[in-house]
Amino acid sequence: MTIAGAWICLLAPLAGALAITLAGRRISRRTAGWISTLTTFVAFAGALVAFFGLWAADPSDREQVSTAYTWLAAGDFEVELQILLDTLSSTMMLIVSGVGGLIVWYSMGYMAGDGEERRYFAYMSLFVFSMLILVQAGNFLLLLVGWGLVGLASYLLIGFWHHKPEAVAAAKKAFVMNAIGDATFALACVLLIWETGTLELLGVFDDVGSLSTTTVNLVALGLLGGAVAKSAQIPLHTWLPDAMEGPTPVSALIHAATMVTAGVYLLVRASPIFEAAPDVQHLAAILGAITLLVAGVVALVQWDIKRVIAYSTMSQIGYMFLAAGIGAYGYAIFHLMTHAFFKALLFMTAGLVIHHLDGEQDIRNMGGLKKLMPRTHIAFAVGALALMGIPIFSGFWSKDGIVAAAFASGDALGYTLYVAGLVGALLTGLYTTRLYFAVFRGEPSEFVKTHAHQGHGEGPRSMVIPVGVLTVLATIGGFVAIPGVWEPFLHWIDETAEPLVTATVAEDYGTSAVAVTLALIGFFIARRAFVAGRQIVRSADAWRVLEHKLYFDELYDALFFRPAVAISVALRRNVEEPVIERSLDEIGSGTIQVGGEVARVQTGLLRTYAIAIAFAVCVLVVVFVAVR
Amino acid sequence: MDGPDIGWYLIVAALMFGIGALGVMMRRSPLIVLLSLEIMINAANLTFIAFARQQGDLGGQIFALSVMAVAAAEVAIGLGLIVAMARRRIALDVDQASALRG
Amino acid sequence: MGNFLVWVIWFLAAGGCLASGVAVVSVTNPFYSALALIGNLASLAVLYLLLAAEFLAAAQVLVYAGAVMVMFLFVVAYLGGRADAPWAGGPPLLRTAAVVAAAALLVEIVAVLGLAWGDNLQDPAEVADSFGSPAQIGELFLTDHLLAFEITSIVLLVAAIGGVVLGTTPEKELEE
Amino acid sequence: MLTTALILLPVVGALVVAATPLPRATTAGLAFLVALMEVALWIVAASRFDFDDGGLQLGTSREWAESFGISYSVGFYGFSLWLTGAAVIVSAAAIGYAVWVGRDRPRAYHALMLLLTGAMVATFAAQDLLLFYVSFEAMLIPLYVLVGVWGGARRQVATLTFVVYTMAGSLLMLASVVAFGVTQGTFSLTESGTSDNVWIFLGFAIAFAIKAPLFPFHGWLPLAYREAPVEVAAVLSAVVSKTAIYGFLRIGVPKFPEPADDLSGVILVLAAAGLVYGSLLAFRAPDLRGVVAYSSIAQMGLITLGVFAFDDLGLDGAVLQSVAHGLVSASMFLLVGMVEHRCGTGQLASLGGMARGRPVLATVVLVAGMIALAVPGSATFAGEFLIMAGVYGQGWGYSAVVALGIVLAAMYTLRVISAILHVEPGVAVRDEALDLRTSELALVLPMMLVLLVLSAWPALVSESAFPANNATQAVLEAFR
Amino acid sequence: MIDTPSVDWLALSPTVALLCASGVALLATVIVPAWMRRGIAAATALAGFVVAAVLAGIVFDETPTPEILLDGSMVRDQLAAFAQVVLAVTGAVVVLVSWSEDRRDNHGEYYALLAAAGAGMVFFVGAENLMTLFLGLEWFSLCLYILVAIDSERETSLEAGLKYLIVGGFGSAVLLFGAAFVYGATGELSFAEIAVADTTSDAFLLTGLAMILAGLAFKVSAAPFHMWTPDVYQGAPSSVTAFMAAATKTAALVVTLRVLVTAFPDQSEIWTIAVAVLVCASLVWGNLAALAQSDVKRLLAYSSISHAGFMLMAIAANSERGGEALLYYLVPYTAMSVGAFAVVAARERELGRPVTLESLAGLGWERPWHGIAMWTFMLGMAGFPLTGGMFGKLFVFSAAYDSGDWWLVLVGVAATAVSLAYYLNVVRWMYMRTGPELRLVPAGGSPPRDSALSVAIGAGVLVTVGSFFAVQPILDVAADAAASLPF
Repeated sequence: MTIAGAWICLLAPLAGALAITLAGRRISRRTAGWISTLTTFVAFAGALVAFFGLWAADPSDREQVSTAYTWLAAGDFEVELQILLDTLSSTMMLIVSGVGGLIVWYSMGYMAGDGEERRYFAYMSLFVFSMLILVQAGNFLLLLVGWGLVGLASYLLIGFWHHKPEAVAAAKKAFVMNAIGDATFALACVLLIWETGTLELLGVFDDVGSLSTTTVNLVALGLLGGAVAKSAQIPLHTWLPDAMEGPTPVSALIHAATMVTAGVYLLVRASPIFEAAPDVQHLAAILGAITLLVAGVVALVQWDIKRVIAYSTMSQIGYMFLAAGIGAYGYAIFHLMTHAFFKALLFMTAGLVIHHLDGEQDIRNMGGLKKLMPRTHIAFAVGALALMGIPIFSGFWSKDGIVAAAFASGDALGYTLYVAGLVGALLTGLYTTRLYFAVFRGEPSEFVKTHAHQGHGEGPRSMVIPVGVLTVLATIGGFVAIPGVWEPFLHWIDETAEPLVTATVAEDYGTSAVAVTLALIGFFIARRAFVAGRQIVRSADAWRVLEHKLYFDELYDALFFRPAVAISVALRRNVEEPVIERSLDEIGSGTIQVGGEVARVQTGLLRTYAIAIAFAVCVLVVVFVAVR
Repeated sequence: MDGPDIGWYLIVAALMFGIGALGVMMRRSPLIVLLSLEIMINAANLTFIAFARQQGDLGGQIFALSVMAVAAAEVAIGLGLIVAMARRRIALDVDQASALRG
Repeated sequence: MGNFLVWVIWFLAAGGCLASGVAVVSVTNPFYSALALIGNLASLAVLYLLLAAEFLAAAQVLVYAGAVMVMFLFVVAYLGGRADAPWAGGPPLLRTAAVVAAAALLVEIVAVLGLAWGDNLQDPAEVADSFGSPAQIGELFLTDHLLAFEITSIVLLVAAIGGVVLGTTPEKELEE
Repeated sequence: MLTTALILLPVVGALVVAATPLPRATTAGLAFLVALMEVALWIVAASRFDFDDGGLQLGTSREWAESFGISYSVGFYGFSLWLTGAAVIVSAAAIGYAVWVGRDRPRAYHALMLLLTGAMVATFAAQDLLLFYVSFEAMLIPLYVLVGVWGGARRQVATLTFVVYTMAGSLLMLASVVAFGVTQGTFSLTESGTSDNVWIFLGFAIAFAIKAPLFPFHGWLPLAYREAPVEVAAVLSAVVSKTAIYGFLRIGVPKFPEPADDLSGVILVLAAAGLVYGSLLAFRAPDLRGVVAYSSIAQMGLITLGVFAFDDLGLDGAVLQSVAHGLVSASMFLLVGMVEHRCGTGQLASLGGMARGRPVLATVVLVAGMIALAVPGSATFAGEFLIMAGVYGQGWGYSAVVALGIVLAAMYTLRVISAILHVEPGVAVRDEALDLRTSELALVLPMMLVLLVLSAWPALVSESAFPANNATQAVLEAFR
Repeated sequence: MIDTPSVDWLALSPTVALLCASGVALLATVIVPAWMRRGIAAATALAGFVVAAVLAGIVFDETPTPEILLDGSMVRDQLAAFAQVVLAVTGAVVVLVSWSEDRRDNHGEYYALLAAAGAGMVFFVGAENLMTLFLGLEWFSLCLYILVAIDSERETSLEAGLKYLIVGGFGSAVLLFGAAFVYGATGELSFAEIAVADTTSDAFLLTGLAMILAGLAFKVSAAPFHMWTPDVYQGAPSSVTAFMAAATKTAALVVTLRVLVTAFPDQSEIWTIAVAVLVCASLVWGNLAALAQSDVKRLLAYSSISHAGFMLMAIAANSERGGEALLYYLVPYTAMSVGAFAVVAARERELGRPVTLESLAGLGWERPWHGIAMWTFMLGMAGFPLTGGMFGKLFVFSAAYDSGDWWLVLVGVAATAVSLAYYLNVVRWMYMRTGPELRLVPAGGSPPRDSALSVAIGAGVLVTVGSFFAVQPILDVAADAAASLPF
């Protein structure tokens, strides 16, 4: 029953995707949306079944593996289509299918009238399916399959509006950067095959102890590469902001709630490997810390509403990486969950705004929407508060736990990370407040006055209800882990990934006090700046640097893309054409030329022929007599 | 045996062969080329006969006799060709018979 | 003494042979060339005699110098002046090459002769008087070399057909 | 007998098609029917094949030139049966495409296509060295004319270069065949032993390297793939190139274990270089066919890496990848043909925006493209992963190159997908360029479906490719 | 009283049959009214060749071991019989090719000479001493001189005849001189006895051998003794060219093999090298020069030079396997070359002018049967599979490799690669020209129906392809034939 729930959870979205694809134009666009939504909720139901089945099970029986068939085999090596159901994956299944279902539902309203909704919903279902493979996979290769398929779905959805060059470019960029991650992931798998002979998660974890340090480090690095690419962490982070070219629900689902957090899931899932390679694990934490700061700073200067949220996402995932890197797995997943709630909420409310404003995304053209869209305003505010980590909202519980854990780990690295986390809290306060004020407060801009839809409310029911649900979740989602009082969520996750550090209750609340203070400071600074009508970043130079996202794109362009093009062109000009192709021509025409010369010896003069024979006879005689 | 060694005969034959060959290779008139061929064949005949004497075997002489007939036949055909060419007003110059080449 | 006489005859015959050979090759007019060849063939007949090939010597004079060369002379006469061609001409390279080739051939054969001289060229086999007589030749032609004999006749027949085919003027052309 | 029937059916079909004066449409239909019957026959053969065993089956052997040790012996191993399957499916699709396009002089055209099919099947079935050579060469005869008569503007140069170049390789192989056969006293692959002569091995290796083609022996390829009729290019890259892999698997490695091992370093380096080189050139190729052509070089390099990994993973992966790449590259070429047919050009600069209003085309191109770039979960990914894992044993660097290849493949494939489908319509894309019709879809869809089935279950091929599912042992010992 | 030797008439019967045919054909020119001359002469010649083939087959069957006849004048063995069958069949096919050849008159003489030439070759391959060798050689050569020049209204025909005659005479003289030296060194004319005789002088023997080899190489048209070949092949009437390319080469190669193996076994170390040198020269020269040709007959002439190289490779192997390979090679080779020249002849008659590559344009599409046949022949010559040409090359290479001449195999491979360029070029011209180039320029209307020629071409295709599938029977026969030589 439990396992059947998991399988239903996995397969329902696939069935949805196939049904929509095969039905084609025979079903209406709305029907396609319903199919997608319902199958996702079926998946959620399956996930619930699995979750409660697991809940009810004996704690020793909370690691269930189910195998369908052998997917790939060669010699002794076999990879099976198998799922691993444990506390971690069941949690992820709930998040993915639950939040996914809400967002797909929301999409029905958001995408209405687009004209290609069938394609959209097929992609969405495909994505949910892929994401579920990823979280349920019982072995690394299947995990990699899910890993790649979510990348594919992400590519498809980012480039959904394929007539927009920016969208297509962003989609390609996302795919290629993810392919780099896939490649390192795959290399890690190769190493595992050679060193442990298996790719099954549990089998590998059993064997980790017997591996050499180098091997473990390399494997961990490979996995980290995949995680970094998927979760848009520095240095493979540049695709995420561009990915905002996709429809907003996509941003909510893929680039906030689920896919981009897959890296965190991987870090926690493969924690035995990372624990055996502490340096790499710390590297993950450091990368997370750097990302959370950089993204936070860059978010300060963005004008696009979605991009601000996107940078905020990077930043929040940085927290999760930090948590996973220091071994606070429970908090990493906890923050993953709350972040899924409030970030999805933020994106969806942003979507409502965009929808309301005819697709406008520039916050300079917004303002004063509080009056026009009061319910949206409340939802956004809840999301923002959760993001800033203001008490009782979900983000407060999860984020502060991470920072406290960093403090609790107690060494220099820990303290550094602790400081970074706190600075991040300040930054979060700053950019969130900036965004909130720019969009909802102040006077409506000219644009809003001319474009805002009057009279049809804030959005269709299919959009409003999911937002409402998420608003509730973003508010109360954190109560599943109140330090020192009631921490069932953390214990649940701990069963799969035993944490390396645990903050004391004092550390927890102490950190919270500091963090909340910092967030509030950020809030007030930003508010003052807004009221004064100026930006938070006042230096023009700094502004420019940040606007260019610290020149990462330019750097990569110069380091990788342009050299690749140059090498390709150079190879064609200097090797392929002149050497490989022309050498053939040369040999050919050269031979024919020699043939002409030879034929010219055939003068047609009879005497030549006789002379030739005479000479040949002479040579033959000499050969015979002299060589004798 | 009276007179010079067989070797001297052979030298004469060799010289004739060389002279004949030179004629074939040098002359442009087909008639003279034919004549030169005859000299070459006769050189071979002389060799045969000399060796027949040397070996005391008549086979060489028989061979030489057959060769005479063959040489006559060759001359007949050659002359026929030359006559045919002349009748078609083709220049009797082997250097000009070079339409076929390359 | 007889020995000396043989030497003299040999020298005369050999000299005549080579001289007429050179003449055949070098003379401009094919008519003289053909005449020179008759001389050549006749001197060869003398050499044949010295080599105990009496029948062959006779045949050489009768068949070759007689019949064949007469045919030759007829043709030369028939073609008249048109048969003339200059001695030299053509690419000079060709001329040089021809001389070199002929010389090389000659040198090689003479060298080979020199190599073989010591072996046994000095003591030819003892032969009976009947060696090379028409009777012996005839017998061999009818026994051991019967086939060669028959084939020789066929070759001559073929030559006859050839003469007919090549020599006859087609009817169409006669009408023209 | 079944194997012989599989070889003879298309040949007889070719003769019938060539000799019967039927109307155009009927001729083409007849040829397509024969091709479909061939597929059906292959399915029968596959159903009779014991995949758990995987050893030589469905074999027939007849004396041919027994005093020279030459016989007509055919039969299938698991991997050759799979390669044959890809061959017959691709052939049927190619012939179907030709029917759809309506090639001129259909009798000659279809007869040659069927002849080509027969030769390809014979190559994969050959268990006699000479028979292998014969069918290996026999493929060239129809190809020469197919490219030379029905090809593009520079077809004559293309076809001559192609045939002379590949023949030069094959003739070296002939020398090696002679040397091997004479020293062994038999040409039978099942009876002959092994040889440690490097030179003989080189003859084979160069022939296969040209046929595959491996870098830097690919000089004939760009022109041939560009100038050939598109379905012929499909067959070339999908099937004909795989005969080289069959050659390596059946002859190159098993019969020359020591030389193959000694030279594996060189071959691996060339294969790896080809993988990168082909990918890079594909990345900037200006036209559709160029991309597919150079990506073929890359893929063949990859497959060769798998073969010379000399372990289960690599060998099974090479077979799986051969089958998958065969199907996907044939699909790609046919799609290229359909696009070119609509737009009159394959220049990427003049294309674009075809996704709008052409959902079927867009979907099919996208699916084919995604499989081509080996998106995880696809059959090509499974093959690539196996090869990557297998070749690790020969050096971690090769695996890294394969990983690099994954990234590069993503780059060039996405580029071409976008160039066809996305952004604003290009100058050559007019409104009259319609979506794929059912008949066209019917040509590509079967291959796509097979690919999807293989994606869902790649073990089907990789597990049954070699006897007892032990590729290393099979190739290195049992085949000797 | 002279004891006339007993004559083995069966051994001579193929020769005699052809001679009779020749005589009857000749008589026909005199007796029969003009309008039926051609038919009767051709029928007679055809009958002669067919009967000769049958008789030779009988001889083959009834001669398990070689027999030397007429005091060493000739030999009756399976090698000769095999070659005789090939020659006679070739001749019969050539008769079919000649049937509708445009000739003013001389039909009777033409067929008479053809039969006589055939008789000469059939005799030649059984020659067992130097005298019969020379006489046989001259016999068919003289016939061919005339045949080449028989179209005397064409200047090129006369030119070819003159060239062939003079260069051929030069070659014969060299051969003769060589024969004299061999005779001088051994005192023997018969091959078998030359082999066992006490040689008085190695220098003489080797010089003689070199010159005999040169003379035979001339007939084989192996480079550098090949220079007459292109000119003569081009100038001669196409049917005669076909005959020369196939039959002369067959006869000369078989005899070369026989002479070298039976008469000079002790010198094999040297002559194998010399032959190998000829092989290389032929392969290089023939193939390279062929690349530059536009006249198809000339192209085929160069190709025949390169084939001479391949076949000599089998001789250079100096082994029974080599002999077998040579004899096998001859079968598809004769078929291919007769067939190819037949197609050229057909085209020539259709267009009324010499056939260049340009004038082949469109042949493949307009005359599908000729196109496919020519295609088969070209591929066969290039050694593609599905033709006996491939097995020919394979066996020759095997023989060479077996004898340790692996480098000859490589030369052969390179030569084949080069040869592809011009063989495929022919196919290219037939099938692949664009629009206007493909349009035929016929002399007018549809081509003359010529069923005899079609049958000839069909026979060529049949043998070319048939020798691929039926290798073993031919190989068995060839092995038997090769076994008659004392390797």
